[in-house]
Amino acid sequence: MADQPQEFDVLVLGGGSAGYAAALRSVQHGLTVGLIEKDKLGGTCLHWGCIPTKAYLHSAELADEARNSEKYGVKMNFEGVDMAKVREYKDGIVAGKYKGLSGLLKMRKVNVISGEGKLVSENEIEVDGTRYTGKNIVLATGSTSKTFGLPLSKKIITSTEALELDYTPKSAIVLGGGVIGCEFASAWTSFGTEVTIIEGLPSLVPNEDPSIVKQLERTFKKRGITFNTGTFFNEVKETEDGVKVTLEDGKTFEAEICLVAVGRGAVTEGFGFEDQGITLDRGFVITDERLHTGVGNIYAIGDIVPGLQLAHRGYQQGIFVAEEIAGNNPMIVEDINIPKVTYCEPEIMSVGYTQPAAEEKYGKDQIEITEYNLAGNGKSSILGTGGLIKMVGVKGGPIVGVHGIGTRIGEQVGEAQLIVNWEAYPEDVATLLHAHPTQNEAMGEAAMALFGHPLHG
Amino acid sequence: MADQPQEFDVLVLGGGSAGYAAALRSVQHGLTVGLIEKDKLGGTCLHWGCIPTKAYLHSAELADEARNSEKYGVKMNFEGVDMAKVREYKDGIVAGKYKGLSGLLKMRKVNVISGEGKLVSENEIEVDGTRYTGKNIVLATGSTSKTFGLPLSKKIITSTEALELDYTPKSAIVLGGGVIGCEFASAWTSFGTEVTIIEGLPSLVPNEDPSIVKQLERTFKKRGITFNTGTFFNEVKETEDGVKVTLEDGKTFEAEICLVAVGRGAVTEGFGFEDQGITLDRGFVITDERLHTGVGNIYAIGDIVPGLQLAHRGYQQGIFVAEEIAGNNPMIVEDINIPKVTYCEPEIMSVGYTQPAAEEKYGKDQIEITEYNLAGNGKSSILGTGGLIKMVGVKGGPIVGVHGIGTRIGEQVGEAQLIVNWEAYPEDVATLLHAHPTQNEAMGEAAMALFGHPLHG
Amino acid sequence: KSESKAEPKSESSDSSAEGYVTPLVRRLAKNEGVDLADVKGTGVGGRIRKQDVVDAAGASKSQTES
Ligand SMILES: Cc1cc2nc3c(=O)[nH]c(=O)nc-3n(C[C@H](O)[C@H](O)[C@H](O)COP(=O)(O)OP(=O)(O)OC[C@H]3O[C@@H](n4cnc5c(N)ncnc54)[C@H](O)[C@@H]3O)c2cc1C
Ligand SMILES: Cc1cc2nc3c(=O)[nH]c(=O)nc-3n(C[C@H](O)[C@H](O)[C@H](O)COP(=O)(O)OP(=O)(O)OC[C@H]3O[C@@H](n4cnc5c(N)ncnc54)[C@H](O)[C@@H]3O)c2cc1C
Repeated sequence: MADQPQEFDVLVLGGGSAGYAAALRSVQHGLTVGLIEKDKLGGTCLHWGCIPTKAYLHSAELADEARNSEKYGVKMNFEGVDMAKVREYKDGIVAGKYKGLSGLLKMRKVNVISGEGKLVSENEIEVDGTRYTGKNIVLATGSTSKTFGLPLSKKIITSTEALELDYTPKSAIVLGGGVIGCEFASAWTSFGTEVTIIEGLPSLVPNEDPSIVKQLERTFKKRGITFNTGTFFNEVKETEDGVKVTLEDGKTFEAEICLVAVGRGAVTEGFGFEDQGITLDRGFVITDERLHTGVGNIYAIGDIVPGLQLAHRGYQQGIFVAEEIAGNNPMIVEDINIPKVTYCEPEIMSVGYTQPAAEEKYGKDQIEITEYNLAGNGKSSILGTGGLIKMVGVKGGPIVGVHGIGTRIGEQVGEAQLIVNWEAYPEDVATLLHAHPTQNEAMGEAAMALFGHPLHG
Repeated sequence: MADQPQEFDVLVLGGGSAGYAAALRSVQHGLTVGLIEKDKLGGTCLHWGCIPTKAYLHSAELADEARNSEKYGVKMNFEGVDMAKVREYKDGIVAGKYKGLSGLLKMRKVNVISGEGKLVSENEIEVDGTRYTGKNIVLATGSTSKTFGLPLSKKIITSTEALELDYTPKSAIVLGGGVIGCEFASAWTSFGTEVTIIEGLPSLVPNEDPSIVKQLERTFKKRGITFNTGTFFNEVKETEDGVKVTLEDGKTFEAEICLVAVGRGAVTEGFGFEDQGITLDRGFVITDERLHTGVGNIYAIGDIVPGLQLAHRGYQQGIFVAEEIAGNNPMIVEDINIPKVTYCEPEIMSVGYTQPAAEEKYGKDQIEITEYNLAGNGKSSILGTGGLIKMVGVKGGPIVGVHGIGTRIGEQVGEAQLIVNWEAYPEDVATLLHAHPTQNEAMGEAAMALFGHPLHG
Repeated sequence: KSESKAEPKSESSDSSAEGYVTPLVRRLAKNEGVDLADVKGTGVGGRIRKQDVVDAAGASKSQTES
């Protein structure tokens, strides 16, 4: 590392989604960039998050399809899932993307600095005894699974270990019915595991619109997924042949393994942030709405900033900060306008306000909603999926929320995102007939219904 | 039929996509409607077009996935495709939709008149000896396969017969490499048939952007689909054990069956159109840009109007005419702005100008393009698909064309449609980070690249 | 692969100090013959919204009528 430069226009701490996006956009503006990473470029998302889980969920989809293929005229003998093989497939995908990302950073001339960095002054980060200077510093140290002091073991695991299993557990308890919990519950069920979800809040995916929640719970039940909502857990411990979870009301559940998916906390301890005057709140870095920490030229992005913990929010914030540093006065995209997908079966997508949130913001009598049932959508019938598209509009005004649930429905989030972010009125969408027969048509039908003139339905 | 009314505000001839959409929207505006159908409500699309072909293509997808599932850790023995069973599944889907549509028309109080109608005056249609009057008349008699006088038989068939096969042919020649030809070629290949496509024009799907064509041809080749382009056929005849096709250059091809998919002609003969002064051109009804025939209050919609032959264009035109009759001065959606999907494997989607068309319209130096390779898209890698998203923009102006190819890429057409129809600039899309990891992300990446700042790539 | 080296375009930056209008607003303004530079935005941070353009179009119409 002798001829590695030590002074940069932008010095980024953490090479996950948020950090590398800030780095890449900064070099595009002609700035010199140092990117400090202690583990693997790509961070959580690439190695232990988005990408590996979606590989598992694709194998899960194939297993479900194999079980049901008979009625589609496709004859086969389904013999089960080989977890070690699924893992191998996942590893291959991750390795390919990792290589691509490393190559991209190199090609774009981002200076990657390996090691753990510590903020030692307003414009310096120390890595293994060397001090690197940044005219601007961007903190992007990410997040890790919360465990509330649970005794992690071979049988009580987080998502990271769950992605390394080489066998299919007979039964599993999933602690937490949020996005990550529901995705694992869904995949494992498809693989043949008997799954029970424990969620302390009153429902699964509690941040979603109530209509979506209802449909998810109904479908999960049909799939044979058990869940207990509304009571928090009290204790998790290993037994001789598995794990035992006790809830606050004394109810107990037993299974072969337990996945702890009760949220992710910021990784901000021990890196000198507070020593430099940066404000932390429960571990998260507090910034202004333009992601400035209030200290020197230090910004924070990604999962360490309170709000949605999503890779593309990390990209968004990384790019935002790079543009801000370059003096381009970028537009703020609020969390409410960021698209969200949960990749369980059935998939969930959403952007903008849920019905209750919109009612609270605009007043109950100012809101109109429509729910288009996928039973009326040809392509969904062909795929064999139910579900719905729900749109939430301000009366006489724009569509402020779009929500959907159903097999493969996640891909509709792009159109939903444009509708909400561009403040489209129902008629703006309704006048554009959508391609037949696609699932996408359901978006058009929902908009037509909200406009007052449904076509099919 | 004694108490069936015989006078209507709107009288529609033909109950396919176009006709029933006009009927449904008209009743929504409080108009009385008669809808004349000689065969089955829903027309080509529901019974012999969009819906049944997409059911076949879904079975095809399942068969492909079954063949390749091993590497995803899903163990199974693929034993082949049972065509009779596929047909049964297809029939079930069609029956369900047919029931839904019939119920909807009844519920909305559209008066359905069964029988073949003949235009006998500017405002009258005769059905089985009864004259029905419409203050406005809408012609929507649809289209049928062109056969150029080929000797149709058990072995030389059109798409309609192809959808009724109860066996998997060992080999097939598909005459015509357009949308319908490519969809059947794709499905049959997945079912195990050895397919050869004969296309007279220089390439498959000749209306698509050249980059898309190249990718499709490359992937079809990899899938083992043979094709011969650039020479028209001269003769098709049955042999003892199959069919034989001779091209204009003397080359011959043999196979078990031959699908004739060389375009669709308008169904307008013998219904009195010309007698009432309506202009036909090669069978198609000529209208002004507001779909008026120039005679009385007679409009024409759907496949009988020259241009794209698509179900949702039929809906669009049906709704347009209903709004026009209701006096609402609807907006014209030009064919170029209508989304198109070809559902073969890999799928194709497009809306707006191809690169050559844009260059011709705006000038070569006024156009900029970007091609985002799906190799960089995480979800596509997970699905195991290559492909690309191509965007065509006017320099300093809006995106005027969006094209894509890859497994499942058809569902991206909704976002593409909004981009092109709403005249979005690259930066409008580029500033909205797309959900990770979706195929939809590739749309965002393409827009970022067109804007000059790619993220991954 | 096309390396489009275009600088960030500022086509819409003349429309308001805030510099951001949605494509729908821009298209509507074009169709209604409204110059976005003359429109005062009522959205978040002075952002011009659809209703602002509709109002501006209405105002200029009633002006020419009177
Ligand atoms: C199981 C799971 C599934 C998920 N699925 C999705 C999904 O489908 N879609 C989605 O959008 N999001 C998903 N997420 C969330 C997503 O992974 C995160 O939002 C995203 O990774 C956050 O990016 P980041 O850059 O802020 O942090 P991280 O990705 O955590 O990256 C932080 C990086 O900083 C490094 N680092 C930390 N401290 C230091 C230091 N002091 N010195 C040097 N390096 C340091 C770390 O090693 C790490 O590489 C998922 C997460 C999990 C756990
Ligand atoms: C194999 C195939 C696949 C296709 N796939 C797709 C696709 O995926 N997506 C897509 O958008 N499009 C697709 N199409 C095209 C689509 O089917 C047509 O564009 C659409 O059906 C046109 O609708 P229409 O109402 O104009 O005509 P039609 O659907 O043909 O309907 C016309 C109706 O009028 C009736 N009729 C005719 N004459 C009379 C008369 N004199 N009296 C009474 N009734 C009469 C007919 O019986 C018929 O029901 C496909 C077509 C085929 C053949």
